[in-house]
Amino acid sequence: MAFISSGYNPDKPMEDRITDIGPRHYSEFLPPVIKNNKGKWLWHEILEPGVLMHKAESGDEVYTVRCGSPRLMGTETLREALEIADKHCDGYLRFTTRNNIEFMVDSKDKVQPLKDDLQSRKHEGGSYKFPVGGTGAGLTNIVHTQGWIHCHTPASDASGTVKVVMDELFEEFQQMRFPAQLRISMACCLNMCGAVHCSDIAILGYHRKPPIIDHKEVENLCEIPLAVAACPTAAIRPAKTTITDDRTGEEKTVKTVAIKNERCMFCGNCYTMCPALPLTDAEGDGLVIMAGGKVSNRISEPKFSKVVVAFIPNETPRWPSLAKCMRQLVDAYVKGAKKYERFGDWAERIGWERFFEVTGLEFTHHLIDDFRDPAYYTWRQTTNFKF
Amino acid sequence: MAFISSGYNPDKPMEDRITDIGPRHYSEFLPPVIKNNKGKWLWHEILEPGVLMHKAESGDEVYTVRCGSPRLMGTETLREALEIADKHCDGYLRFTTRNNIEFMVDSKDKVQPLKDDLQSRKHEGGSYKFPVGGTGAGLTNIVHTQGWIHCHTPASDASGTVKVVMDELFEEFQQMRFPAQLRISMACCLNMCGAVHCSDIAILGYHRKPPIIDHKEVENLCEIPLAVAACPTAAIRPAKTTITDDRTGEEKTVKTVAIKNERCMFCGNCYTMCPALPLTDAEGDGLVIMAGGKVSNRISEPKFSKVVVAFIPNETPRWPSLAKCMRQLVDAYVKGAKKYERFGDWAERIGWERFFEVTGLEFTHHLIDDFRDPAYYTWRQTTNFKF
Amino acid sequence: MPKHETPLLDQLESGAWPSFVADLKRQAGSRQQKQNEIEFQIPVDVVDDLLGLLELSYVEKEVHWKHGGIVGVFGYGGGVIGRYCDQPEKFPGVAHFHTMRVNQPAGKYYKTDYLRQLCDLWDFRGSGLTNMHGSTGDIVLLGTTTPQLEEIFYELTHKMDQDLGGSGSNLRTPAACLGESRCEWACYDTQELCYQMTMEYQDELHRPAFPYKFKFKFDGCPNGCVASIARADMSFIGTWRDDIRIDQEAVAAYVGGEIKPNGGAHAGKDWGPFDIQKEVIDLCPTKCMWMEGGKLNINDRECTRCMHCINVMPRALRIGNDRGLSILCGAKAPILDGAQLGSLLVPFMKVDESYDGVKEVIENIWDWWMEEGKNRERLGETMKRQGFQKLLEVTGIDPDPRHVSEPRHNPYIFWKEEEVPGGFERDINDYRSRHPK
Amino acid sequence: MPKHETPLLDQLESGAWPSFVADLKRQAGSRQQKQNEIEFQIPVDVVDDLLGLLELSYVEKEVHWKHGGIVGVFGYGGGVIGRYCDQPEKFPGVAHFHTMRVNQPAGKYYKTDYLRQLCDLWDFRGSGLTNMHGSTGDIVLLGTTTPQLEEIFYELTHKMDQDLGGSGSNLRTPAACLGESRCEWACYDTQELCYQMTMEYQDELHRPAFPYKFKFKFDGCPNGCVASIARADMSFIGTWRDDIRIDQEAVAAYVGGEIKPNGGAHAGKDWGPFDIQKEVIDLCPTKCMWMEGGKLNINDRECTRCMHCINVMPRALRIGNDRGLSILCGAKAPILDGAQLGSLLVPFMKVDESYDGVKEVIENIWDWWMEEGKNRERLGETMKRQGFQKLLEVTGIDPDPRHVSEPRHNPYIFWKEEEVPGGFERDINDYRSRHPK
Ligand code: SRM
Ligand code: SRM
Ligand code: SRM
Ligand code: SRM
Ligand code: SF4
Ligand code: SF4
Ligand code: SF4
Ligand code: SF4
Ligand code: SF4
Ligand code: SF4
Ligand code: SF4
Ligand code: SF4
Repeated sequence: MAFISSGYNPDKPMEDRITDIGPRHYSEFLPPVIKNNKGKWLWHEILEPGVLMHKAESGDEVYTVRCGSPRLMGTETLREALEIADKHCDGYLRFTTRNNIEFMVDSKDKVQPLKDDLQSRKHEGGSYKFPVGGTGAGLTNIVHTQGWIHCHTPASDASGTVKVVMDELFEEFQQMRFPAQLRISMACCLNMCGAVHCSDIAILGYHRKPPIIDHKEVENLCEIPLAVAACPTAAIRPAKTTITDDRTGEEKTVKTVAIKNERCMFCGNCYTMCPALPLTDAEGDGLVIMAGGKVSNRISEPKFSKVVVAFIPNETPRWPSLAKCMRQLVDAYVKGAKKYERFGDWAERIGWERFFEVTGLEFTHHLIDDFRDPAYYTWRQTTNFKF
Repeated sequence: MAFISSGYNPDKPMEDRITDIGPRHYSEFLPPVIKNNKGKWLWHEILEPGVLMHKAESGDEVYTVRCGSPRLMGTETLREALEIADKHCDGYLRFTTRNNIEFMVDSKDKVQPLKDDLQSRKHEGGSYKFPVGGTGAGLTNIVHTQGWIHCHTPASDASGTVKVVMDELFEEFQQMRFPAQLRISMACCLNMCGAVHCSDIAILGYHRKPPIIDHKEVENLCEIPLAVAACPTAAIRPAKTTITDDRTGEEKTVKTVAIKNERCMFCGNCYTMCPALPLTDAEGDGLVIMAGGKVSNRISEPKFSKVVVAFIPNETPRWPSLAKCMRQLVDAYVKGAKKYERFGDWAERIGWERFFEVTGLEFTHHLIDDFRDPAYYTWRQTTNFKF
Repeated sequence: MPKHETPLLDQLESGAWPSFVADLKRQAGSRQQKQNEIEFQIPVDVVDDLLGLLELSYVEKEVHWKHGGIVGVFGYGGGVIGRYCDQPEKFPGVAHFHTMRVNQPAGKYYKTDYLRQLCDLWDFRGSGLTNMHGSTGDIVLLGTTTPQLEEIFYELTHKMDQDLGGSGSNLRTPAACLGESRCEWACYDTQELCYQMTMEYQDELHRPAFPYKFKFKFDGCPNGCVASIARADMSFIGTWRDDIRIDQEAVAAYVGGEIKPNGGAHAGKDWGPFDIQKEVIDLCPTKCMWMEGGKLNINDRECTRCMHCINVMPRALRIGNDRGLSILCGAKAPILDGAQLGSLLVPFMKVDESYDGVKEVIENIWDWWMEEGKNRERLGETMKRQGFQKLLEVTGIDPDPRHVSEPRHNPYIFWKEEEVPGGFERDINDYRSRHPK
Repeated sequence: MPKHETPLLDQLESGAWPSFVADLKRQAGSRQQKQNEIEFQIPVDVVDDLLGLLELSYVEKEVHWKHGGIVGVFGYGGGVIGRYCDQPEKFPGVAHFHTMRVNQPAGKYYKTDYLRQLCDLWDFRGSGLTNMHGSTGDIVLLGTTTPQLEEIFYELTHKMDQDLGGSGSNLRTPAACLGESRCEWACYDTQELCYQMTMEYQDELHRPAFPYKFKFKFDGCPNGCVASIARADMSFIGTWRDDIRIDQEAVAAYVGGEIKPNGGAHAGKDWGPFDIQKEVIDLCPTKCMWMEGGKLNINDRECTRCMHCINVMPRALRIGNDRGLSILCGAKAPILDGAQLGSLLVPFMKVDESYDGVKEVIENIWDWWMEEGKNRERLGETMKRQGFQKLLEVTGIDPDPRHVSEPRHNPYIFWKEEEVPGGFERDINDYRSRHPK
C-alpha cells in the first residue's frame, strides 16, 4: 500500500488551497421534473405505502418511491442504489431527513418496475436492501447515531438496536395503518445526537455507574477545572490522591478529582471533557425508553418525550426485552389512539395512569422527575386522576 | 384607665393555667336545621343572588342569605350582625372562607324579612353594611390581607384597594351574570397571605426598590448570615462599612451587608429576617395585577395566576388606574368567555396574544418570565400563534 | 369630632361596598361614647390613632408599622403578632398594636352569645377591631398592648373555653370548608377531621419546633372551597372511587328545562335553553359521558371526578358512596422559591374514626421535614430539593403514575448504588485490562 | 473467509430490515476482492477489523473507542472527528478510524455521478463506509487515517468542488427540508436560504470562534420535516399571515369521499368514511372552522396555522400567499441543563433576496452569545441564564405576547433602575425622618 498523493503538498499546505467553498448548489442535483416545478406544487397523494405522487401547477407529476436504509452503508450498497437511480431515474436520487432513500420518476408507468426492482434486492442473510415504505400513517426509518460503531461515549449500540426494532415492527414500515405517523429515534448516549428528546418513541443509551476515576491519568489528560465545571449536578470537585508509579513503584501525590456518587446521574459530560473518567460498564449500561414527544406543530404543540421505561439491559445481539417493549408500546397505541392522534397526544388524552395500564409497563420511582426546579411542574397538582 | 386583672397572676404564670384546649367544637355552634341534617343534604339551589336553599333527605330546607363584609370589622358592626342573627336566625350565623357573613333560616318565609333587613342597613357615608350577594356566577368578596392597617411589609394598602375595586364592580356582587364565578384576591406583599397566586384576578402589592441598608443598625438588629441566606437571588453578601457615630461623631467600622441591586427583585424576604433593610418607598411601591388562576379542579386543573400588568402606582385614596384596569379585565372576560368558563380558561382558549388585545392591556418585557429554570417553560415553543 | 383629620380616607366612605373607614370611624366613635361605661384597658383613642396613622400612610404612601416584635403568652410560641408603630408620639394609641389569633371553630359557624362574649372581651382589653377572619382562618383580634396579652389569654381559656391559633414556625390553625354541615358534595366530614387534627396536634400548634410554618386545610370535594390545594402544606380533599349516582328522571328534568342548571348560579343572564350536550357532555374533561336513549351514561372508570357535571346538575348527579380523601402536599405562597400548588401524594384514603391513616402520613412527613428541612424551608421546598421520591420513601407509599401529570422528560435518573448490579465501585485496573490507554 | 468470527453480529443478518452487518460484510468482502484493483490508502481489512471490534463490544457490552483525538485539516477547526481504537493490536485496521463530515447539498438531492465520484474517493482513501447521512445532515465518511485527511480534503475541494461540514465550537452544517423542490406547503425556499446562509457564514463554519456548537435548520412549514424546532439553535420555519386558500369544490369532493383524506396517508386501515366535522373541524385546535351551506369557512384571524386541516385536505386547502418565516431560538439536546425546544423570537419575517433581515437577527444573536456565552454553553442556555428579555434587547425586537405561551406566574420582576422614578439610591436619613427607629 503505497501512499498516493492527491496533489496536496504537506510542506506547503497553503499552496493551491481551496477553502470555504461550501456544499454544491442543490440545483445541480435536482431531477428535471423537480427543477421545472419547484415552488409550483399543488398537492400530493400517497398512492401506496412508499409511493408518493406530487402534482404541479404545470400538470407535471413526480412519483417518488421511498425505501429504507440502515444509514450505515458501504460504498457497495450505495453504488447499487446509484445503479438503480441510473436505470430508472435518469441518474437522480435523494435522501430524506430520516435517512430513507427516495427514487423519483416523472411518470406513473415507471413506478412499478422501479418498485419491483427495489423490493427484489436482498442481502444473503435475507434482509431487504431497499424495502419500499416509510410513508404516511405508518412507521418510518429510525433516526439514530453511532453507537459502538464509531463513538466513544455510547451506552449501547445504535445500529444493532435499530435493526432489532425495525425487524420487530417491519410490517408497519410497509403499511399505513397507524393512527398517525410514528417516529422512533435512537441515541446511544445522553448527548442525544438526533431528535430523540422529541420522538414518538425514543431509545436512549444510558449509563448507570459514575465514571471510574483513572487517578494516574487525570492530571495528564484533563484540565481539572473544566471537568469540574462540566458536571451539571456539581458532583465533581478537585482532589488529591496518592498513587504508585507503574514503573518505579514510588508513591506520589497527584492532582485528580473526587466524585460524589450519589449526586451523579451518569450524563457523561465530565468524560467529554476528561478522558480519564470513563463510564462504560457491561452491567451499568443499557437503554432508557422515552415516549410521547413530537416535532410537528400539527394540532398540538411540539413536545418532549417522557421516560416510560427506566432501564433495559444490553441484551446483545438481539435485545429481546427492547423488542418486546417496543411491541407493547406500539400495540397499545394502535389499539387506543384515534385517527390523526400522535402517540403523545394519545397518552395525554387517556392519562398517564391509563398509559401504564394499557401498555403493561411498570411505573417506577425513576420515572418521577427529580432534576432541578422544573421537576415540580411534572408532579400532579390536581385531584383529577383516574383510578 | 386602671388595670383590671383577669385573674391571671404574672408571678405564677402556671397557676391555674389552661392550655392546649383548642377551638370550640363546631357542633356547639350549628343551627338546629344544620345539625339535624348534617351529611344528609341532597341538593341546593341559588334562589336569587345571595340566597341559597339546601334541601335535605329529611325534606328539611335551610335558606342561607349571604352578605358582604369588609372583613376588617369593629365590634360595633359585629354586634349589629349578631343582633340580626338573634332577630332572624335564632342566634346563629357563620362566615364563609371568603369573609362573607351567612345568615341561615329554616323556612322560606323568613328569607325576605331577613334580606330586607340586611339590605336596609347603611353606613352614614352611604355604603351598605350588609349587602346581599356573592353567590353563583358572579363576583364575591375579595380575599385580602392587612396592608397599611397592620403589617410591616406591605407595598400597598389592602382595605383601600379592595374597597375601590368592590365599589367599581359592586353591581356584579349582586348579580349572577358572569360566565362563571370570579374570584378576586388582594395581597399587600409578595408573601401573599391569601390564595392570590391562584385567583381569577389578583392584586398584589409590590416593591420596586431594593432595601435601603441601615448600616448603623444591621449589626445590632440582624443575624447577618440569616439575611444573606434569605435572599432567593443571592443578591446579598456580608460586608463592612464605616459609619459616623450619631452621638460621638466618631468613625467606626461596622459589619453590615451589601446588596447587588441588579439582582434584587424586591421580594422583601431579607427584610423579614432583618429589620434594618426596609423596602417601603412612595414611588417604588405599588401594585402588580395577575390573572387567570384558579383553585377548583372543575373541568381544568387548578392553576397559577399570571402577571398581566407589571405596575400600577399607589394612587391613594381611590386608585383610579386600578379600578380602570379591573373594569377592563372584567368587561373583556364577560364579553368573551363561554358559559362555565373561568377567567384563565378563557384566556388560554383565546390565547394570550388575543388576551392582551381584547383587554387593551400592554404587554411589556416585565411579563416575560425570567426567574430561574422554569421560565423557559413559559416561552412559546411552537409556531402556533395568532397574528 | 375625629381626633385626626383624614381627608384622604374620608373619600373611601362613599361607594356601595361596606366601607372599612366608616366602620373604623364608627368604632372610634363608640369607644369615645362608651369610655364612661367601660374601663378600657388600652387607650380609648386606639382606633382614632389607627385612622390617623393610616391617613399618614395614604399621604406618604409608605407603611408606618415597625418590623414585628416578639411578644406572646407564656409557654406558647405563637398566636400573637407583635406590632409597634414608628410614630408613637403622634399616635400613642397604636404605639403597641399587637394581633391575637383565636382558633376559629371548624366551618366558622357561631352562636351569637359566644361572639358577643368575645366582643365584650375585645372591647375591654383590645381595640375592638377584628378580622372575621384572617386568611388562614383564625378570628383575628387586631390591636392590643403587651400587658393585655396574658389577660386576654386567661379570659379566653378560663371563661370562653377557647384557645389561641398558630403563628411562627409551627402548625398553623387548620381550616375546613363547611363540608357535610351544609353541602351535599362533602366526601368526608371536613369539620370533624379539622377539629380532630387540631386537637391531636395542639403541641405542634403552640410550640414551634418546625423549620417553618405548616398548614392543614380540609376541602370536602374537588371544588376546593377552602382553597386547600393552593395554600396548605397538606391538603385533604374529599373524593370517591365508585360511580356517580345518576337520577335519570332529574336528568330529564334538566334537559326539559324544569330545573335550572348549576343550581341557578347563572340565572342573571339569558344563556339560552339548557343544552346537556354542550354544557355537560362536551365540557367533561375526560369525555366519558354520553346520552343514549334519553339517558345519561357515564363511564366512571374514565371520570376524574372533576365535579363539573355534578355542579351543573346537582339534583340529577350525586357523588359516589365509597368516599374518602386525597392528600396533596407542599402548597405555599411564592416566598422563597416560587409558589406551589399541592402535589398529589395519597390518591385515596378512607377516613375512619381512629384517623390512624391520616396521622401516619402526617407524622412520617413531619419526621422527615423536621430532620431535613432547612431553616425557613416549607415542605414544598424540601420536596423540591430532595425530590418527590423522597416523600414517597418517608411515607412508605409506592410510586404510582397518579403522582405525576407526566413522567420526567429529562432522562437524568439518579440510580441508587444498590439498584445497579455490581454497584458503583469499579477497579480501574480491571477496566484498563479491557480498555488499554 | 471473514477475518474475525462474529457469532453475535451474525444474528443480526436475519430479519427483514436492511442488515448493517450484511452491509459491513459485503463491504469487507469487496475490499478483499478489489485489493488488487485498487491501491487502498488505508488498510484493506479496515471493515473486517471494525466487525471484529464491534463483535468484541457485543460480547463485553462496552465501547472500544478511545476518547476522541484532535485531528483535522489545516486551517479548519472542524469537519473531522478523530477516533482511535483501544485494541489497536487486535484490530490494526481501525487503529485510526476518523470521520469526515462532508457538507451535503441542501435537500439531499444527488446526481449519481457526484456520489460515484465520492464513492471512488472514499474507497480509495477511506473505509468505504458512510452514513447517508449524519444526524446534523452531513454526508458522513466513516473511518480513515490521519495522513489521508489532507488528501481527501484536497480531492474534495479540487476535484469535486465540495467542502467539509462543521464540528467543534462553530456553526454546524445547516440543513433544510426539501421545501419548494417537492412540497406544496413550503412557505419559503428552504434550500436556497440554507445554501445562502451556509455560504455567508463559511468562516463561522470552519473556524471555531463560538462558545460552543451552533446549528441552523430550515423547515418550510410548521410540519417540521427537518425537525428544526427540536435541534437547531436557530430554527427557520415557514408560515404565512393571510388566509388559507379554500377550493370549495375540492372540499365537497373530500366530503363526498372522492378524494382520500390526508393524501391517502391512512389508507392501510378502514377508518370509515371521511367525516369533515370529526376529522377536521373538531380537531382544529383553535376551533376556527365551520361548515355553512355545504361550504367550509375559516376564521383565519384565529387560525394558528397548525397545518392540520391543510394536511388532511391538501387538494382543498392551500397555504396563504403572504408567506415568510418565523425564527425560533435555543433548541438543543439535554446536555448540560436539560433539553430545549426552540422559543419563538421572530413571529414573522418576509424572506427577500438580500437576506438582510435574517442576517441581522443572526448576527445580533451571535454578537451577544460570543460576548456573554460561557464555555460550552449553547444559545438556549445563555437565554435561560440571562433571560428571554436579553435576547429581545440584543436583537432589538419588541416584547410581544407571541413570545410566551403564558405570562410569568411568579411576580419576581427585576425592575431596572431607570424604570423606577427616583432610582434605587435612597438616603437612610431621609427614610428615618419619616420612619424613626
Ligand atoms: C421527505 C421528508 C422531508 C425531507 O426533506 O426529507 C418529508 C416529506 C413529507 N412530509 Fe414530513 N417529511 C419528512 C420528515 C418529517 C419529520 C421529521 C422527522 O420525523 O424527523 C416530521 C416531524 C415529525 C414529528 O412531528 O415528530 C414530519 C412531519 C410531517 C407532518 C406532520 C404529521 C403529524 O401528524 O404531526 C406532515 C403532515 C402529514 O403527514 O399529513 C408531513 C408531510 C409530509 C409530506 C406529505 C409533505 C408533502 O406534501 O410532500 C411529505 C411526504 C410525507 C410522507 O412521507 O408521508 N410531515 N415529516 C421527510 C421524510 C422522512 C422519512 O424518511 O420518513
Ligand atoms: C360558603 C363557601 C364554603 C365555606 O366553607 O365558606 C362555598 C360554598 C359553596 N360552594 Fe364554593 N364556597 C366557598 C368558597 C369557594 C372557593 C374558595 C375561594 O374562592 O377562595 C372556591 C375555589 C375558587 C377557585 O376555584 O378559584 C369555590 C369553588 C366552588 C365551585 C367550583 C366553581 C368553578 O367553576 O370552578 C363550586 C361549584 C359551582 O359553583 O358550581 C362551588 C360550589 C359551592 C356550593 C354550591 C356548594 C354547595 O352545594 O353548597 C356552595 C354555594 C356556592 C355559591 O356561593 O354560589 N364552589 N368555592 C365559600 C363561599 C365563599 C364566598 O363567600 O364567596
Ligand atoms: C394575618 C394574615 C393576613 C390577613 O390579613 O389575614 C397574615 C399576616 C402575616 N403573614 Fe401571612 N398572614 C396570613 C395568612 C397567610 C396565608 C394564607 C393561609 O394561611 O391560607 C399565606 C399563604 C399560604 C402559605 O402559607 O404559603 C401566608 C403567607 C405568608 C408568608 C409567605 C410564606 C411562604 O412560605 O411563602 C409570610 C412570610 C414569612 O413567613 O416570613 C407571611 C408572614 C406574615 C406576617 C407575619 C408578616 C411577616 O413577614 O412576619 C404578617 C403579619 C401581619 C400582621 O401584622 O398582622 N405570611 N400568610 C393571615 C393570618 C391570619 C390567620 O391566622 O387567619
Ligand atoms: C455523527 C453524529 C451522530 C450520527 O451518527 O449522526 C454525532 C456524533 C457525535 N456527537 Fe453529536 N452528532 C451528530 C449530531 C448531533 C445532533 C443532531 C443534529 O445536529 O441535528 C445533536 C442534537 C442537537 C443539538 O445539537 O443539541 C447532537 C448533540 C451532541 C451533543 C450534545 C450537545 C448539547 O448541547 O446538548 C454532544 C456533546 C458535546 O458536544 O460535547 C455531541 C457530541 C458528539 C460527538 C462529537 C462525541 C463527543 O462527545 O465528542 C460524537 C462523535 C461521534 C463519532 O465518533 O463519530 N453531540 N449531535 C451527528 C453529526 C453528523 C453530521 O454532521 O451530520
Ligand atoms: S449519542 Fe452519544 S454516543 Fe451516540 S453518537 Fe452521539 S455523542 Fe456519541
Ligand atoms: S457523569 Fe455527569 S453527573 Fe456524573 S459526575 Fe460526570 S458530569 Fe457529573
Ligand atoms: S401580604 Fe405581606 S404585607 Fe400583606 S399581610 Fe401578608 S405579609 Fe403582611
Ligand atoms: S428584597 Fe429579596 S431579592 Fe432583594 S435583596 Fe432582599 S431578599 Fe434579595
Ligand atoms: S369543597 Fe366541596 S364539600 Fe366543601 S363546601 Fe365546597 S363544594 Fe361543598
Ligand atoms: S365529574 Fe368531571 S370527569 Fe367525571 S363525568 Fe363529570 S364532568 Fe366528566
Ligand atoms: S416542513 Fe413543510 S414545507 Fe418542508 S417538506 Fe415538510 S411539509 Fe413540506
Ligand atoms: S391550520 Fe390548524 S388552526 Fe388553522 S384552521 Fe387549519 S386546523 Fe385550524
